[in-house]
Amino acid sequence: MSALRAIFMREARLAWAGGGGAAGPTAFFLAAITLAPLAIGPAADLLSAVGPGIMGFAALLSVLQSADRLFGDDHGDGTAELYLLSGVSPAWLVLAKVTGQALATLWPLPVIGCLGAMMYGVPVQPALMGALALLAAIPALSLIAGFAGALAAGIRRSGLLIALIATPMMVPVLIFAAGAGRSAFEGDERALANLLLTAAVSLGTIALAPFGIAAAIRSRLG
Amino acid sequence: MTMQSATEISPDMPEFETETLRVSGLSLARGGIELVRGFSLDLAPGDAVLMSGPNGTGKTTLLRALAGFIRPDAGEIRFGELPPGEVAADCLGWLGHADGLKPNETPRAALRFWADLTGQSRKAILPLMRAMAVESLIDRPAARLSRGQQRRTALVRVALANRPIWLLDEPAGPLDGGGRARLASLVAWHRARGGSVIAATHQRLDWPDARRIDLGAHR
Amino acid sequence: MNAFLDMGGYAAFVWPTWGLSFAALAGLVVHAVLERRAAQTALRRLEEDEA
Amino acid sequence: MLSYFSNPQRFDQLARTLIPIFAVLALGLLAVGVYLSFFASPPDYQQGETIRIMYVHVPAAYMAMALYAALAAASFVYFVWRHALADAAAEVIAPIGAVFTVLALFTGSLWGKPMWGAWWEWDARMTSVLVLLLVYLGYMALRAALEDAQQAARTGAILAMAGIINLVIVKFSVDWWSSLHQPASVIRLDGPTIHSSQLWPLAIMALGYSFLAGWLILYRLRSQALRRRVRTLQRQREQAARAREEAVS
Repeated sequence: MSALRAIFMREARLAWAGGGGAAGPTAFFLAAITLAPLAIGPAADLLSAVGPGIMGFAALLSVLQSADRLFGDDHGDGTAELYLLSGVSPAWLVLAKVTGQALATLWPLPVIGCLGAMMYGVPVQPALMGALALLAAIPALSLIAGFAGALAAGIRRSGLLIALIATPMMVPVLIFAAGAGRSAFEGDERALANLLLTAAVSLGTIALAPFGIAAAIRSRLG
Repeated sequence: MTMQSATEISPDMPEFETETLRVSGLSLARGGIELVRGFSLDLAPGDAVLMSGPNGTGKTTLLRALAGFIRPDAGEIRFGELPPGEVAADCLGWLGHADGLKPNETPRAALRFWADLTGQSRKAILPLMRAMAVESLIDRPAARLSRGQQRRTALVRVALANRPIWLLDEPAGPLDGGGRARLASLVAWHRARGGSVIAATHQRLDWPDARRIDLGAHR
Repeated sequence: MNAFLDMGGYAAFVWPTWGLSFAALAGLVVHAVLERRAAQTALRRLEEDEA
Repeated sequence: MLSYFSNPQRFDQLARTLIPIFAVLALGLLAVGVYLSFFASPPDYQQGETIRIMYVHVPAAYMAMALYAALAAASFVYFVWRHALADAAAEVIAPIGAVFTVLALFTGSLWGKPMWGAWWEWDARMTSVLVLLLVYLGYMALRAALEDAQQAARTGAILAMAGIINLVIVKFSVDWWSSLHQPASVIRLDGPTIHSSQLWPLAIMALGYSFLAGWLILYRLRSQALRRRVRTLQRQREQAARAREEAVS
């Protein structure tokens, strides 16, 4: 157990300090929130209608933006080999690593998601529901990004490839997470259902993705 | 550079129980090209093997097969009676081409992490760093270490993991004369404790009574 | 005959769909044949160099 | 059965016999299908003549999904039993499946315009086919980006298997997403409302597409075996040249 804690602490520390920590995803999320209205137009009712959706969509992209650093660096600098030879079960090792990195870099997303929604004219209650859904979506988002990152580790300019691989897998969590905020805004009774489905997808991803990521790392070292 | 006697390096690490590596009839191909055919080797505790041969003859591939990263096309690898898959973690010390150091992490933090991860005590870190003469760099981020200093830190990590069988891929690559001497004494200390080592190398490393294998002849 | 061609006023949709479909199928077949021929010539050229 | 196909000669013989059979069956079925689609089936009481678009759209969509299932199955066989033929099949199937997916999207759009009035309708089925196209492209892009053949095979297999799990969840989530405002689609395609005279052309065309896909797969598998031999010969030549150059230096 202490080995997993060692990995979790190391990855969180490295992600927090090096590579800009939370700055990368935060900056990307803010940029997306700023640009969307310039493209969509200032009409208040339109913006508030698309607000929750934009939050979910922008959060997804900011997780994708930092995906190649998750496992790409480890592949290159020899850490992945050493992790596989450390005797810790690869699936648990990967879960500890992704959890550490996600906490260190993605914690601002729900906060910005809530504030951003309010900036788009979404009332407080739906904005909070949207933020809660984002929080529930983070495990799925980061593990899927990790899976795509592990598959494409070490490939030059793998950003585009990771986005292409991860996009289909992000469809369910995006539908449910953005749906929670949108349903809350439109007042129909599906908001809670969407939130629970988001959490369900995240739990399923936590159960499955680590094995996929471990297999991907092993195959890329073969 | 006086050759440090093996006993000078004295982190209190117990002897290894005997762990023999048996490789029989190994053949490896990469992309349709056969690199190694019918390769056999027995590595008893205390042994050292130096693999040489022009690059591209499969030295690295062979080491990666022994570590369990690559499945051989034929032949068997046994640590005692177990295949690399199950047992590699408990008895393999691995040094690949890359040193496994994070640029913004200091040797102190890195080596403490590796000690915790492999369940070893942190007390052995300083004596081993002294053995490789890099103890003064313990708080300098790895990005600001030279290639040779990074390699020495990686060798400290290998020793720290306290595993009986070392697989070293070009261990002396970026090392200078002093570094090679310290590597030799580290290996001698390891072998004195009942450990064994296989190294792939271009350079002439004069480790006492090490078996030399030219992989070029094995095709 | 032209009643048939007119397709009940939907000629502009039915014929392009079928045209597209058979173009795609034919395209797949032609590509497969060309691909095979290219592989054969490459192999033959290599074996000639070998000899 | 698996080890039966593991040696290439036996597979090559089988492929050589099956290829002409599949070709004849595909052409025959497609010819019968065209005849049934245009001359032997009535216009639909609601859609009129546009029902004839369905006879090529549904088989294309069906092939797109069936080929991905085959791709995932081949990847599973490769991943578990390391069966070189399964990996070759997966690599060969992917582009064929992608073409059928694009075809399904275009024919779906050409069908949607007269029926729903829009070139693209974000309904559950069409959206799922669009996501399937992305899955195909992701698989092909990953394999293309990895030079080492063995890594490309194993990594591709992992992605393909993850893809099949994902597509099941995508199907559910897209249905959930589209069921909010979308009234149940006017035409129940696979429901009982299809008149038996319309079922025949659909079934025959689908069968014709399947045998054509089978032909394509077997045919391309044989040329891929040639391509892999070419690559091996080239590598061996390079290695021999390197060894000679070393001997000299």
